[in-house]
Amino acid sequence: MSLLAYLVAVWLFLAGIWGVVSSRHLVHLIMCLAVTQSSTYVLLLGIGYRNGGKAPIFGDIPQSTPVVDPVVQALTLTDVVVSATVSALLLALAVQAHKRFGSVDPDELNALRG
Amino acid sequence: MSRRVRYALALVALAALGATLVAAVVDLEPFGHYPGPYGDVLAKVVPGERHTGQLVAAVTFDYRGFDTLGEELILFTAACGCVALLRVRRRERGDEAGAPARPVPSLAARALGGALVGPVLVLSAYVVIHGHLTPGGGFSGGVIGAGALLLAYAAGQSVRLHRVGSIELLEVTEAIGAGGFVLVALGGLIAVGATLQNFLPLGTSGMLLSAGTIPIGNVAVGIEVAGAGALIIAEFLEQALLEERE
Amino acid sequence: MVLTSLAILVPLLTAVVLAATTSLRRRRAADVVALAAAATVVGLCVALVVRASDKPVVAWLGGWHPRNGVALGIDLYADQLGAGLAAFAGVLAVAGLLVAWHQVDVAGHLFHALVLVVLAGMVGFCLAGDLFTAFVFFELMGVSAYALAGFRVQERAPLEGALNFAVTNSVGSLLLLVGIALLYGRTGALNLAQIGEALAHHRPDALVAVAFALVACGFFVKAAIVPFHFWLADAYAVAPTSICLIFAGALSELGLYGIARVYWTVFSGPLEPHAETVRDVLLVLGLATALIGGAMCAAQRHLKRMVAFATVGHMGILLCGVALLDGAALAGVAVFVVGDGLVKAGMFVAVGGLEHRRGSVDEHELYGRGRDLHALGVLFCVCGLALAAMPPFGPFVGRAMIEDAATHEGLGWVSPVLVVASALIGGAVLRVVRTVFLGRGPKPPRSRVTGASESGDEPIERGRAPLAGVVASVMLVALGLLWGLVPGLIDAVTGAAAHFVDRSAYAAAVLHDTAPRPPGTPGEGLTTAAWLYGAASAALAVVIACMPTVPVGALRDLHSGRVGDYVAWLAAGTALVAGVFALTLP
Amino acid sequence: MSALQATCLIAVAIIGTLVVVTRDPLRQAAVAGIFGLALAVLFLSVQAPDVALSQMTVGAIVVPVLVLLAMAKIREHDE
Repeated sequence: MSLLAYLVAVWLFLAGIWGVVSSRHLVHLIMCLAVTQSSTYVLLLGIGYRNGGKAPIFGDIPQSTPVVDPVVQALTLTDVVVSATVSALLLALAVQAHKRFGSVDPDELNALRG
Repeated sequence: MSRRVRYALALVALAALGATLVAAVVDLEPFGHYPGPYGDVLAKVVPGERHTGQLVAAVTFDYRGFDTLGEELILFTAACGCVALLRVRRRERGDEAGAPARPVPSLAARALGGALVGPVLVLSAYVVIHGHLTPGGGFSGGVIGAGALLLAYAAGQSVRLHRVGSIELLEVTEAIGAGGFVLVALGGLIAVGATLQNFLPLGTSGMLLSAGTIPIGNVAVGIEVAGAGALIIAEFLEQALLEERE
Repeated sequence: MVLTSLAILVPLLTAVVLAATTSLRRRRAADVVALAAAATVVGLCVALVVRASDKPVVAWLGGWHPRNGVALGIDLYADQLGAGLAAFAGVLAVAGLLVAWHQVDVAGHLFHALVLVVLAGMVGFCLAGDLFTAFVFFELMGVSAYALAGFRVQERAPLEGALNFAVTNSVGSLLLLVGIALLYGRTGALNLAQIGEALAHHRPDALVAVAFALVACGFFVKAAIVPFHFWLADAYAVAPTSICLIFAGALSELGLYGIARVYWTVFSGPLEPHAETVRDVLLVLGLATALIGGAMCAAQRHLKRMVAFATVGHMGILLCGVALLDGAALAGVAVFVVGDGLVKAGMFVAVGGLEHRRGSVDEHELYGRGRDLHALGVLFCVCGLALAAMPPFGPFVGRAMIEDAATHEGLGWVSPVLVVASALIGGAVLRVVRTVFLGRGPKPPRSRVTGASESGDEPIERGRAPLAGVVASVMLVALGLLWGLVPGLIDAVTGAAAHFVDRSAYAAAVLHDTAPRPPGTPGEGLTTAAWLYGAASAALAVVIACMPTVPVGALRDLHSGRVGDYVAWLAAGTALVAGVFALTLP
Repeated sequence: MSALQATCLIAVAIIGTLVVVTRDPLRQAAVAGIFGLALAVLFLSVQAPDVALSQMTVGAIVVPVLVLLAMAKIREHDE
């Protein structure tokens, strides 16, 4: 049971990569990449969690309360934003790809061979 | 490589990779037993040193503010990249002024949009400036702000001040946000000799004006996220609209 | 403190200002401002190199000095190799901006802003003393590089190249991030020195082994190591020339810098007893990359793709140098990076010049059409010899230092393989001299080439002689030549590298602010064998140049241009490296 | 680990898989929105309200909206 969080992270990672490999639509591929990225959120927050720990915001709780790790939360915040920006940039490329040569199947995009 | 071969290769690879990853994660401390020390040290020192109980904000904007600086610039760059990639059409058509004239939305739509802008902006500002006290802050507030800017954008599509289109205003907004954070970093260097050092008075914990530069960083990030978010969405909208009219 | 932060903040702030003023459309002003910012970065980084000669410059951002060995904040760490690489990236950015001077239509000032962000990302990555900060800046240079690679979206090839680039490199940085998360879960630290200290005195378990594999594979993607390399030729062959030279000269090299930095600050402690395993794995990957990159380079007729594969081959040679896990070899790597980066940048510019004059980058189409372009022909010839590591060019000195280090470790057989790889690369360029500029000998057989007529560059304003391009190219190649002749180079770089590989000195400098600089280890002069190998590879290159082409068979088909294939290979490579490490290291 | 956390984790794993196997991008955008929400709830359950808010706004709203806009454009072309 104590491994569940990590196993879910590993699973999301593998599933996302599989989606990227097998995708037939660029937009689908980009969302699969986002799933892969979400595995890192689960992994990071899982590592920083502490049983019975409270959210790391001392406002209504006394400072002696055990809290979960704030560092992984800051890292995950960064991670979330990075993931969204990469998705946006890739979507812009996908839109252009479709406009330019009318296809969003990554397998038909093979002008660059050999 | 045929699809079949690719799938076989990927399945074998992912199975092996999965096995090694599982072998690695079983060596982690079990879930719920964060070992420290980084987070624990910070939990001890932050309230006294930074006069805020919002540890995540303190880490994001002060202790590890440099990461946030890089992250802001990633967002800024992605917005620039989207503009550069999506704006080709306009460049191709030699449309110097930027966006083409659009059908004017109905008065009711504009009025509704305009009426909503105010409250949404206030909500966004509230979330942003309380970022060092409560959950939220520059990122969440910024995204809400992006919503407000988009409403204003939709409502004010027919308004055009000289050649400056609304997109250009969004561009400047996001640059101000990103530049603001860089200036906060430089401020520390100039005021106290260490980049990103919190150089403002720390105030009383729990007050709106406390924790030194942390709320300032929050505001800069809020502006940046709002500007960049609205810019990206507006560029995608433009694309959809352009297509519609052809 | 001031120097390190400014080297990152100046280009960032300039980029922001440029982006905010896109609507002003004062092209020359943007050129000048961006150039000034890039030149400032070079100046700051050179100053850092000088300052770091006594002891490394450690700057704690936000003034958060570590307490009892626990880093509260983020540090920027500048030693001579790191700051030197940052300075070199700045030099290439200056060169790139100069080359872009004559290109029309660069979307307002966004092009300049993006170049400066790439530069800031590279400098930040070189100086980062914190694993997550390194990741953030890695991602920063990635995101701006994707946008730049696809800058010419009107054409099919750049768009596809950018997509392949962005998807594969995003997966790569995710590998890196998972590795960082695992390390954080083990040590509760993100500072390189602190993680290294925490891991130093424990036997490595599966977690440490897999974390190392993931971090290394994340960097392999950027460094284009076989089988993580497929995206590189797609992206570099289609980006504008001004961008190519930054990418090929510095961006890929940063991947290897990342591996070297992380190995010697974090993993060299726990993996010390298993150094041979690590060495063997890296060496196999390096040799495979050198040979496959070289063969694919020689098999190309699209000239920019040829130089792109030359980059892959050279990354293999460099990885061999890193793989030896030895200060002397690392010094060779550093020398090679600069010499090779300059020559390759000059080569890209020369290809751009040829395209400008003849409207093509296809060797087959160009057969014999360059007979009257004497200056360019000579330039190509010199580049070819330099890329073949002929003495006494910069690349030769670097490769010779790697070879001597390999022989020193009893791995003398590595040298002939590197000779073959260099010769393939140099031979390909010399073959272009034979076919295009001399119009002699057998025509290269028709090979399936796609996107051959597209190179990603804006049509340069016609009527303007590409003099600036030729001058830039000559300058770059000449610098690459002179680099090998700098007196005292080997001693200086060997001393810097000796410091780079000293984990406990790094930790002491960062965590305890005590850095007794070890007495400078004088480098050893190049052996006779190294000179002979240099001459041999130049001779072999001439032989290869006389052949019609190099058969690569099915290898070419693997470079399918399909991102799904590439990610499948990426997963396979990661599984292999992680599997080997997980089974052998604990 | 509480029952809530375990439930969220399993839900995230299942919905994440659904995102991957939903091949039609429009339907996928909807599933991805739900996935973003599920992640946000998971983050709340592991005491990360800041991340949950960001994830809710970015992952569950902005990214799906971008996908829809991109698809609006791509679909028109096909018709």
